[in-house]
Amino acid sequence: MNQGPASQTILVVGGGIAGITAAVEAAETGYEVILLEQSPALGGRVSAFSRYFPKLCHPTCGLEINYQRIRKNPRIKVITMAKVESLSGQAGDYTVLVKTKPRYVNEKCTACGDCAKATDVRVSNSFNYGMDKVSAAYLPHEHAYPQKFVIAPEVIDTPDADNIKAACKYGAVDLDDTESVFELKIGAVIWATGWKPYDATKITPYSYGASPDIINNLEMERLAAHDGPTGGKILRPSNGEPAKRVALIQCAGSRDTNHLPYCSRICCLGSMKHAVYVREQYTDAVVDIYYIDIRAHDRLEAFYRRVSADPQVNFIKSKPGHVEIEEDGTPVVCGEDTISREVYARSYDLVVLALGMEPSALTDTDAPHMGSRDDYGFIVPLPGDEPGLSSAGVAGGPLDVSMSVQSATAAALSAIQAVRKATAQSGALE
Amino acid sequence: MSDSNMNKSGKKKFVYYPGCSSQGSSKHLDSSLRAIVPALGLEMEEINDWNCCGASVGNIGGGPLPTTALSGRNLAKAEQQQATDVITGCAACYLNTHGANERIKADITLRGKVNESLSAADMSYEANLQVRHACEVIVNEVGIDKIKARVTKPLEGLKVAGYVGCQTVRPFANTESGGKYDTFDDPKFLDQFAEACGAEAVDFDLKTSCCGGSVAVISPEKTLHLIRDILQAAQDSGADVISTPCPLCQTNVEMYQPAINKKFGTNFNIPVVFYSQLMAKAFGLDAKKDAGLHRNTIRSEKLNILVRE
Amino acid sequence: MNNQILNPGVYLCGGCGIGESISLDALEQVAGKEYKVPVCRQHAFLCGDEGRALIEADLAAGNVNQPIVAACSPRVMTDQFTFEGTPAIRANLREQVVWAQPAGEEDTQMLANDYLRMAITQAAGTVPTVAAPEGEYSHTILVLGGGSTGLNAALAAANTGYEVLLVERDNQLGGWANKWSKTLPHLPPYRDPQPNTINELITTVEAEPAITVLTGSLVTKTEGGPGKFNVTLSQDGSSRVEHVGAIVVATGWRPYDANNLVHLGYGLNTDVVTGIELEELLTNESLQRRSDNKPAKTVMFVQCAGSRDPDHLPYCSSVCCEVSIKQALQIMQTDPAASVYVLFDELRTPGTAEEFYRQAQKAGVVFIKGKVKSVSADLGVTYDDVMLGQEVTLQGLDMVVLATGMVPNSTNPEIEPAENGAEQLLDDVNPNTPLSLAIKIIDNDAKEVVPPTAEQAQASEPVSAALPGGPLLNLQYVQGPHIPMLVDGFSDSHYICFPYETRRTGIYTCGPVRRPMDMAEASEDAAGAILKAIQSIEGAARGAAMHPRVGDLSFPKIGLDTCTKCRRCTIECPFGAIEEDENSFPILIESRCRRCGTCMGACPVRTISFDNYSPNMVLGMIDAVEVPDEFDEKPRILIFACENDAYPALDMAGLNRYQYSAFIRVIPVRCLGSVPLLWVATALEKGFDGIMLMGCKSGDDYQCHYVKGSALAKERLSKIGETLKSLMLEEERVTMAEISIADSHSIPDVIDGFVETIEGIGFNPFKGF
Amino acid sequence: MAVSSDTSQKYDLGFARWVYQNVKGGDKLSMCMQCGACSGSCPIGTEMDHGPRKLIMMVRAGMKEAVFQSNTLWNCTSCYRCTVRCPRGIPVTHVVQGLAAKAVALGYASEVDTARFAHSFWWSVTHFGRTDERLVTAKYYFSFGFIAGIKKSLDNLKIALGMVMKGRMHVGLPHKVSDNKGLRAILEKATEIEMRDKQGGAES
Repeated sequence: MNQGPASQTILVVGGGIAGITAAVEAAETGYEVILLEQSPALGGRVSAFSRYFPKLCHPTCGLEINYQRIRKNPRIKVITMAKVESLSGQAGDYTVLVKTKPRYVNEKCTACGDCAKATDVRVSNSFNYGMDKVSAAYLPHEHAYPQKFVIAPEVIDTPDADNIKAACKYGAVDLDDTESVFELKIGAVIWATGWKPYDATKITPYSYGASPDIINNLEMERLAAHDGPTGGKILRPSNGEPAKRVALIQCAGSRDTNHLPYCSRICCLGSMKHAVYVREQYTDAVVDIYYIDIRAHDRLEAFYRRVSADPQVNFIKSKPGHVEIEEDGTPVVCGEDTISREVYARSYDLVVLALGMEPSALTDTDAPHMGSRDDYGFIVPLPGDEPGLSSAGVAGGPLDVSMSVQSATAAALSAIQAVRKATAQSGALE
Repeated sequence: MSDSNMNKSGKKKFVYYPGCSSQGSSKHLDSSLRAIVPALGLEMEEINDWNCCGASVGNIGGGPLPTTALSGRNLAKAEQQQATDVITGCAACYLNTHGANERIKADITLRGKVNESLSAADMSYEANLQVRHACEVIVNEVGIDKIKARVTKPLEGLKVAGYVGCQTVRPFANTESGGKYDTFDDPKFLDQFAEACGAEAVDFDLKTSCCGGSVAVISPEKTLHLIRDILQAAQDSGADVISTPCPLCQTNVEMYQPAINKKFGTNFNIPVVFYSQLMAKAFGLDAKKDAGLHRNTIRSEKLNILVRE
Repeated sequence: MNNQILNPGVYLCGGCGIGESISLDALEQVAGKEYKVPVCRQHAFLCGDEGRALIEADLAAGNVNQPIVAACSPRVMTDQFTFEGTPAIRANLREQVVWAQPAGEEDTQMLANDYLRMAITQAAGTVPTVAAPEGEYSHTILVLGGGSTGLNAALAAANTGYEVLLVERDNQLGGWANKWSKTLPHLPPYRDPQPNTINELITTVEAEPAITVLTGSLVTKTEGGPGKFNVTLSQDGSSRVEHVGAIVVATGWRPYDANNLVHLGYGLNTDVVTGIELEELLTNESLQRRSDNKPAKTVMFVQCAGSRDPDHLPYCSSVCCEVSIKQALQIMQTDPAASVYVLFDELRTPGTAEEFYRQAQKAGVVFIKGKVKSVSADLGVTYDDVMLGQEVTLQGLDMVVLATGMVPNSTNPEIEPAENGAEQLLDDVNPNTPLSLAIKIIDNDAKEVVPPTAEQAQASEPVSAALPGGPLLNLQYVQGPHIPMLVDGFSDSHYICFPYETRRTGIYTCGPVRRPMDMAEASEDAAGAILKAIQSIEGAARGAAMHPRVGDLSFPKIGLDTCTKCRRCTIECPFGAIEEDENSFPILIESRCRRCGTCMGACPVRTISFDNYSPNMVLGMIDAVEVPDEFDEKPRILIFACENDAYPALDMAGLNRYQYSAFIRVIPVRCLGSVPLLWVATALEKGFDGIMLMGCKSGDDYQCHYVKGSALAKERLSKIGETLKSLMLEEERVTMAEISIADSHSIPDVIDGFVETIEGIGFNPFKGF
Repeated sequence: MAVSSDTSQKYDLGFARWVYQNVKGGDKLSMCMQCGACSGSCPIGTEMDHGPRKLIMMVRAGMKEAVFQSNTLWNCTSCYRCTVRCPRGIPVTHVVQGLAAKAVALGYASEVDTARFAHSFWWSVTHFGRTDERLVTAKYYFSFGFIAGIKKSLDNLKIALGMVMKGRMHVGLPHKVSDNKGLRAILEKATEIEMRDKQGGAES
């Protein structure tokens, strides 16, 4: 039973494009919102994309507007490096335990960068999926919001930590920062926990990891990004040479009962976008896209037409059997071209596996109660479920960005309805 | 393994199914297995009066049910011996017997038909057995550390290319019933065996390529290139010997070397041994009686040293 | 109008390297000596508690009411430098001065000085804005279309506490959904066709007191704006006017006309049916064919019947694959012995719908990849069987089902087109010709009509093909009666990031009129549209702007005294916010306005201005820049940078410590569309050697949040040639750079490149005049 | 149900449905989405006229003759790559072998080497209960006729001798199961049951 007046506060878990949208839309409708993100900056997956299909525009463009909306809006409270530990109660009266990881940097940080100069320790750059290194005192990326530095746990309790602290003129470095757990009273929760790429090493025939020139679609985005490990050049990780013979393998994990039984929806278009990346950089490049069915919906069909009009982009209807590695490490894609019946073995400079989307919440072992989940781990509220829990974006199913924004806007409304209903009821109780 | 997989005494009892090749082309697999399994602390007795499993062409020759009945008879025999687990070292025997066993367990009508057939010899099968590959048993029941511990004569300096082949891992290695002991395309156990025996497992990426199987026996011209590639990769990886768990792989890759050299102008001379032969040797057992190393037709200095030491 | 005098106070921050790089005392000189700013303080860490306390103290004491913070970019530390709800005026000394310039240099100091001068001038030109909502605001939402999307929209609004007026053209609610025998599965396990629940939905809606249902009704006229729309409705002859706050359009779709598909046998044989027609034949008994009611035991579905076909619908209708799978499953369920084939080119069952595909395969439905060539009168289907690698003619079929696509009801084909409707659509669907409509209207005295360009003509094809009929709302907007459209005749949206950002504030479309989608997605879309409708109502009542300048209370004020009635503002406003009175003077419908300032940029006589953003304010900032005479060899280049993309890119260049010429002076603008040529001309007269407009990508894949800002700027610049000639200046002095927000790395090249060009041309002869 | 004859009418599902019900693994065939992973994974796919992927499509298309005459049936090395990689869980290896078995049973394959080998093999099993590699091979070779048999044997004489030298080719009387009678009884019973099941007329 509700104790006293219901909480009107909406908790959004996950600060990717869906979470940001849900938070902003709810706040701009007049509701208090707390936005939790487990990494040090908002933006989620899309912030690590170079460009969006089909417009080939930059995700930061839309994110910038959203960040401005957040900055302007006193109703939104953003908490980074935070995770939901547990959740109990019902609509209007949830008790949520939140755990935050130490950032070792407080609100006083001005992003001046003096701390980064104070250490030579370099740590793996998670924003670039470990393809390069950053200083142990780092800004997650140039467009990071909040624009606050982070200190890598690796250097804590080392002399470098003290140097870093000493270098900050503003008392922003807090080496005593610790994990903390606190409680929130919440009216409704929107799960926008997003996705992670399917573990490529589980698809053993595709030899991910056996050659540096076999990468995944997210790594390809970083290769194409101006602030990525290669400054935006599509180069072979093995030798830094231009990648001019490129294979893009669709359904790496998706549509496969041995891996992800569902279609991840975005991979076809994503790979066409990758084909454009390569062709923009090298006039003599040839890109082969291996696919089962091309899933380009509504206006996306036009992008498909546009890309397939390029004589140096080949669409090959074939799910490759395996990728072999030549002596010199060159990947060789082997399979059957189902239309010509040719059994091929073609070597490439670069092979990109279009990995499917797996709900992040799935493998989160200590995941709190999130409401109904389907067999794949997507959060899908069922008729009759308690109204206070909804999902936004890919947490609820494989969606592209535009659809995630739609679903997030709808989630904001259902959360608002839930707290309104709860308030009305608790009002009736008093 | 499921709890049902226990006999009255509540303990596992292993019986051994050698398979036909144990009396011919793969006597050295048989002898070495019979030596190392007890050495690793597992008792196993042979299935009484076992018969052929039907191999890969049984279906074609005799049809599905008779082939399944062949396995049915072996399993019924094993059950009569109060066994819980049937161990076999032969890939084809494992494929057929394990496959048949799982089908009989899953499909009641099939079980009925098999038992109806068995009844012709007053036999029946309750389908309480697990059929397991010797390699899976060594991985899951023994463990690599126990192998290490048992080694008395480490095979120092011996470079081994672990050639797993197909049916030892496909289609069961990565399934529940198959004991989930390794992957289909990139299994590690054979290299771990070699390393445990003190040898060096070389980087050999054709470990699950096909040697041609029975097609190699029937129409070698179609498959010799497959074996050539395997030998080439082994040679490039600097291997002294190729180690395999599979009788047909062992015979094909070994016996066809002269034919390949003739056809492709190569001069391969790479001994092909069973992992169990290497283990027997590393365990300090008899090179001939147990390891059966004298039965390998391709000889090399390294192999001879192995035999002598 | 609020004209209180402002007491500026200048606060100089020495942090983040500013103090080490430039002289704060010199800046204090500028504030104190040049501008006589009474209060000017320095602090080494202004955004810290102590620094802010400094400012708050002055505010409390009342000797300052307009703080000017010379520190970091206005894009950061916004919380720290917002006082009593009003953000301070900022001079960007960090990202765009000390982080991008060498320390201790004269040019760096000059740059900083100028930015402070510009900030002080900006403050002087800024009047605190006060919301001025007038009149009566309605909180009722009108939902147009009573199909499943509209019904869900109405319920979503009612469940959030808003009154709804649900208007349906037919005499009954439900739309196409009334015909569906079963619906697609959208809940786990996503496998089987679901019972159609449209009747339950209708009952719930009719029982909902907050919803007023009007069937057999049309909207014949729509006036006003968010919070105060006046909608004229006609119901069986009689008409009435309703006052509503926002409008949600859920007019849905109609099937592509199968009569255009004779090559697929439609019309040649009654047993060639469309998917829609099949729905009525699907019952719990086994399927019977239309011709002779004999059981249909062999049925082939032909996918993409009209869709993905340049001769018909260029786009994929998204739902047809799943619908055919549903129907195939229904046939198999009633007659497991039936032979059912689905002939497809690309089978599209995205996401969890893959389960549905597998379910159909499991049931024995045969899927054949192939391109259909023809369907003969005797039901022979000829196609390339690409998997078999041969052409196949399938004979002996009992029935052929054509999976026809979706055509959006962006217009109402049942009524007459409006006279200026076609022009508007042509203009809308072709972003490459942003001003085609404007040109026509502006040249309305000219005798001969401007012939449409090739691409206009091309773009107009699908419009006329797909969009017959009249406007849905018959908007009484100068810019035309239709809801703007994007591509393929689907309604407008800022596709990808902000799908609900439309060019008709307060009017939101959802469901298949926006994109081809199934009922489940449409009902979600309906909820989203309702949320935006609610926001627009509440925003309008507060006098606050909608996305993207959410909450902005300022709005353009039009001085009619000097207005020449050139109509540019009414035509160029991306949101049709400016109408005309009977004397064809412009009048602003405030609640439609999104505060981009495009009208300001359009006005040739600078009679349009905002309290906090005006021609005079910017002219003042231009004038505040100290332009050295040519003997100093220090050119000056003025950059107008869009605050949404180009300005952040400049900031990030600084963050990365990229160095570029110190000769530039940047003025952030709301949108390049808000830049009048007058500013450019004035800057040249003042002696600036070059002018650059930095904005986002225009054209088909435009990113402008005000739709056509950079396109308009381009258009205007193309006309500046004469102005320059009259001043005897080189055209190269004025340029435009398409800078995306991710271009921080190329900023130095763009800027230094232009500076080089200018130095090549030589100094502006007007210097010193 | 009787196997349909190869009708000129493509996609008559009679044959496909017969295969679904009567061929080992056939019940999963309808799940195939023609991705080609099977044919692309086959170690001697280049030896195959159609490969498993197209063979499955041909089954659907009712091309019975072409299916049973396809050399794909005889080139399967049973490596099971196709089976473990199939994204739709189809036991492709079993299907190919199952079709091969039917081809033999329906008399399409009397001249096919694999069929000859299979028969020699089964002969050994039924006679001794175990396979005697020497006899199987010999019988297989001689199934080509005496002269050809000699020739083929000579081709492989080196191998045979090598084996004998190393005691890996059994010489002397073949190994037998002691209860050969019982085994035969079982096999006869099984065959009888299989025939009985087909009274529904699985094969005609």
